[in-house]
Amino acid sequence: MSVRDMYREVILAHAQDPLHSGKLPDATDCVHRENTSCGDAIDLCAIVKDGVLVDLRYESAGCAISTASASMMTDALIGMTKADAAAMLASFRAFLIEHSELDPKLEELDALEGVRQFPARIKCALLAWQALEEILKKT
Amino acid sequence: MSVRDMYREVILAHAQDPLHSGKLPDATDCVHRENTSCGDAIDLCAIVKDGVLVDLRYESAGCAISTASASMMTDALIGMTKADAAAMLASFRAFLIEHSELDPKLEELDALEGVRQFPARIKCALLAWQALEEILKKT
Amino acid sequence: MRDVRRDFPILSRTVHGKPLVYLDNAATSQKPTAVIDALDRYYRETNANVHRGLHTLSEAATAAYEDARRKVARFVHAARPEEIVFVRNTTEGLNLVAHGWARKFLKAGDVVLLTEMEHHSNIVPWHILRDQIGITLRFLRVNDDGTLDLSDLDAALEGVKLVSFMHASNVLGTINPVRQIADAAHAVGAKVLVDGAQGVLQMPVDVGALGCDWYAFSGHKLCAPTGIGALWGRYELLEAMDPFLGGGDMIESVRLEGSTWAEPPARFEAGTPAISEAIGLGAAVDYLCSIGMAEIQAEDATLTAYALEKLPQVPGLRLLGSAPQRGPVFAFTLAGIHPHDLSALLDEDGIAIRAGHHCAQPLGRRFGVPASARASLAFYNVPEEIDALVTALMGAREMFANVRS
Amino acid sequence: MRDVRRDFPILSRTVHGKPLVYLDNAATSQKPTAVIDALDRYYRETNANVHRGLHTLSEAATAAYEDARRKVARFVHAARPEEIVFVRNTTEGLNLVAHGWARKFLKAGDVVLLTEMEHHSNIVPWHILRDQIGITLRFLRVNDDGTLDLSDLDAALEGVKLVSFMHASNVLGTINPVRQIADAAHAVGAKVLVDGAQGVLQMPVDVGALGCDWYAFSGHKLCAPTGIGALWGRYELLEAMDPFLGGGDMIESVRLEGSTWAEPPARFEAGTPAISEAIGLGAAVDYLCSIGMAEIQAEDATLTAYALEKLPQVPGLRLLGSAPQRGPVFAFTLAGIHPHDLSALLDEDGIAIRAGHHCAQPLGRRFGVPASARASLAFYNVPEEIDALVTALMGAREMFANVRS
Ligand SMILES: Cc1ncc(COP(=O)(O)O)c(C=O)c1O
Ligand SMILES: Cc1ncc(COP(=O)(O)O)c(C=O)c1O
Repeated sequence: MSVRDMYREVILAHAQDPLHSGKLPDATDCVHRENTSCGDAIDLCAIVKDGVLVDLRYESAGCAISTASASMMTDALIGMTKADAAAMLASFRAFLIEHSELDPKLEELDALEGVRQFPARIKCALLAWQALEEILKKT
Repeated sequence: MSVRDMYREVILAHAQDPLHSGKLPDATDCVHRENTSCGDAIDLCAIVKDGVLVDLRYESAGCAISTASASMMTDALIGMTKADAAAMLASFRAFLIEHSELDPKLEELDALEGVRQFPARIKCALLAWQALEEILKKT
Repeated sequence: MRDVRRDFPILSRTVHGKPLVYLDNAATSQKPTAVIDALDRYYRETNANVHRGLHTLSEAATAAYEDARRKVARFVHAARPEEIVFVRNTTEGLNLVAHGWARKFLKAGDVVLLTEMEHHSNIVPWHILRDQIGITLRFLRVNDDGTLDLSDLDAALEGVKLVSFMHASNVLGTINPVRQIADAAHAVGAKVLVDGAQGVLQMPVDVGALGCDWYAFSGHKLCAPTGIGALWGRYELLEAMDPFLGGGDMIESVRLEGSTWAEPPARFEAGTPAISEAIGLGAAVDYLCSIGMAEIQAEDATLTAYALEKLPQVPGLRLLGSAPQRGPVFAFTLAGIHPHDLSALLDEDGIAIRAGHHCAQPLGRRFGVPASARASLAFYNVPEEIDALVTALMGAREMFANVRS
Repeated sequence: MRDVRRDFPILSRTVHGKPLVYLDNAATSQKPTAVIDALDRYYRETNANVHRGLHTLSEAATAAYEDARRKVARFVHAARPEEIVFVRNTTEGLNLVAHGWARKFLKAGDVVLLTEMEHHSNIVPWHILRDQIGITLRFLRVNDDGTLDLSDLDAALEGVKLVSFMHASNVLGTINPVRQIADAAHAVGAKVLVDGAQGVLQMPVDVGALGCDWYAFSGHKLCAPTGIGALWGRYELLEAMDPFLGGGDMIESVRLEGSTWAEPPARFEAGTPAISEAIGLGAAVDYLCSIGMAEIQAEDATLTAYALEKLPQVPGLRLLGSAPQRGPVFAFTLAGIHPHDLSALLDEDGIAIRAGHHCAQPLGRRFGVPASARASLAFYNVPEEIDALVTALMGAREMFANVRS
């Protein structure tokens, strides 16, 4: 598999027009996460109410993989309970690292399958999710 | 030339029974000198009167080359003026490093000629002389 | 210049079936056969510990190690071999001055002047020292063209005890006017430390003519092995410095009660040194001298001119830095494609470039680009490789553009 | 054990027309073809800078570098690869603990317990730290047989915050009871740093079973290249430590105003690391594992027993140290011949031994021998080489005796 195949159309599309990006003025939680090795960074903010991720937004600087992952992640998780989001996180991690099946609710993220062949890029795909993990730990 | 040839009989003899070794209770000057790389050390003491090296003695811990050099050096220099001793130092250095002729007054030290083939040992032959140099600088 | 490419075995390899186009020389240089063989020979024939042995191997290893020091000294025109301290890399060289000199001679409130274009290795040691002893850090600004803003150098130098800055930028390509800054610094009694990591392969270096007090560089960026570098320092300054690491070889004598230090450079080389690496560095400077640093500089100029002609032809490409005095280092952004993606895509074509902050985050902030792509050339690159880069950039652009809207 | 001599190219060379008898292994070990070839291959095929590249070479170099870390971690039975910090040598490893941990956590009056048998590299860093922050140093005495005097260990441990001592002596051969000392130290809340320079090639090392907190060693004494070593540390301790050198790769982020640190081990690996050397160290531990450290230990025991039988047969020979637990390291004096002369004479016979203070001046003073000769063996030595040594010692004796009176 070539690097070119990693960049599926849907990834490039998300990367160029990321969903749910921007500031979240009423955020209850915000975290900053960086990949020290490449400098990719994300500020992920959430409005959490009664254990539900009512809204998620982020500002990020990163490659197509990390931006697309953030875009698809927020799109899939907004409205979920924290518990469900935690399950999604576990599913996505296992998908990338152990090559297991992705939870159907994360359907679109299947486009990141190609990333698994490029160990250096797995951390790009995970960046937004690591930020999410910290949000989930809070409160 | 082999290392064995460096160890002329006269050197071994001086090394085993060094002349003028021991303490010098009435010393006017004493200096300590060490070869950090090998740990050879000498304490050289002198009685200097009216610019003359009335007596020289040393306590040393070192190899045959450094001990023989100290023995022959003191034997040759006791009684000389500081100025003459400085000339001898220059002559001995040039002998070892530039392979020039040794001053006839240092005759016996000619036995150290073989040391010139072994750069690592030149500093052994010079140790006592470096101590002398410091004595000459003093007062 | 004679054909040097065949001196570098790696240059004939392929990547993804394409000939390797290695444009990541600012990160590390490739190694000529002469250097690789020097290592091989050392381990097959003379490997031994140095300085403390009276047997043939140890004497041979010591002679080769000290001979390498002489070669490096000549290479940068040091006054004497004892002015060369072997270190692991530029980073260690800079830290050594921070620990051995600045920690000893600077006090709270003393100003260290750096620049906004510095590599992290010339910023972080000063942050650490500041947090420990309270020095003040000041930074020379960078102009839009990537040159240093020296318009008010005198004001910037007020109260300054040390100026530390790079010879050549690993991002902008800028070659800084070392002599001018050094003279101004010395006029106010400040010392001058130069980060030569990028300078040393780009031009003949004469530390005396540069007028600095210390000059640090890495072997791995100079066709030499990893794990070795050198700090040149004026001998009187090295003599005044405290040791950094304690251990064997840097002492004069050790008692349970205390130790006394050896003279420089031994004082700063604690423990078994990187022997084969120093010998490899000696072989590298021999190799470079056999070509001629002036020839290398001329070759760099040719490549630089060609790249500056070709790269701007790529639509959406923005070069960082346009200093008139510059080396063959080109950082850029390409509209719509993140540098990491670009680097990954170019790799498919066998082209190695770097992407990221290039260990110069403050500079990236100055230009509003947290990450950029960087193509950096060395004298063994050829214009056809710049063509290949341009073609690949066009291809990447097309691929990403196809999705757009 | 299978015939390993042909794995080491240098062992087939001659010195002064005689086959090389290399008995200076405690100074540095020789390198097997597997290690030499690993360096060669690295420079011919994958050389690139690590961690920051997204191109094939850089990814391959990074993978190989991190793979070496995993191999070294397994070799000493670390809990995880991140517990291995690559350093230049044992000396840097010990200094790293002094700088990164002791400077941060110790204060004036806190006691660091060392021993009288330590190598300078485990004395001088503590002298330096004492002179800077006022810690107190205390030394465990050495018995006449070369073992540590542990008769009053509890008293010695009073007020102690850190115990730092060698696994195996580079002079006496003594193997110290690490576990016993570590347990006693931990009982009073002290941390335990072990200088593993000599231990690591002599026996299987399991840092968990040893019960220490840090373990430092040099690659060059472990059949690996110069310029590389490792400090193992319990991860929580590494995490608590301050960085040592500042620069690239050890940071999380850098602003002009300040920097934040990366997690260990990156935090302690500033700048471009000794990449090929780490890979060479990985190849060395692979090689050693292919033989088996238990087999190596058994071979050492055989050689040791043989040497202990033969050496005392030389009239006038005085062995330093007769500990029951010992490695194949034999320091001795020969009546009437200074060790330097002995070493120079033996070299004529192709025999490489070391002479001097072996970077352990306080120990030399303890035994009243400012200099001694030292023959140190490794698993690739053979009994015939001990015979050659004995014959040569006899010859030297005769030569010097002929002059006497
Ligand atoms: C016991 C011991 N500790 C420390 C060292 C220092 O090792 P290095 O010089 O590789 O730092 C040595 C070897 O010289 C040694 O034998
Ligand atoms: C300008 C500059 N300074 C310092 C360094 C640090 O060099 P090293 O990583 O070899 O210590 C580099 C290279 O990374 C550099 O380009």
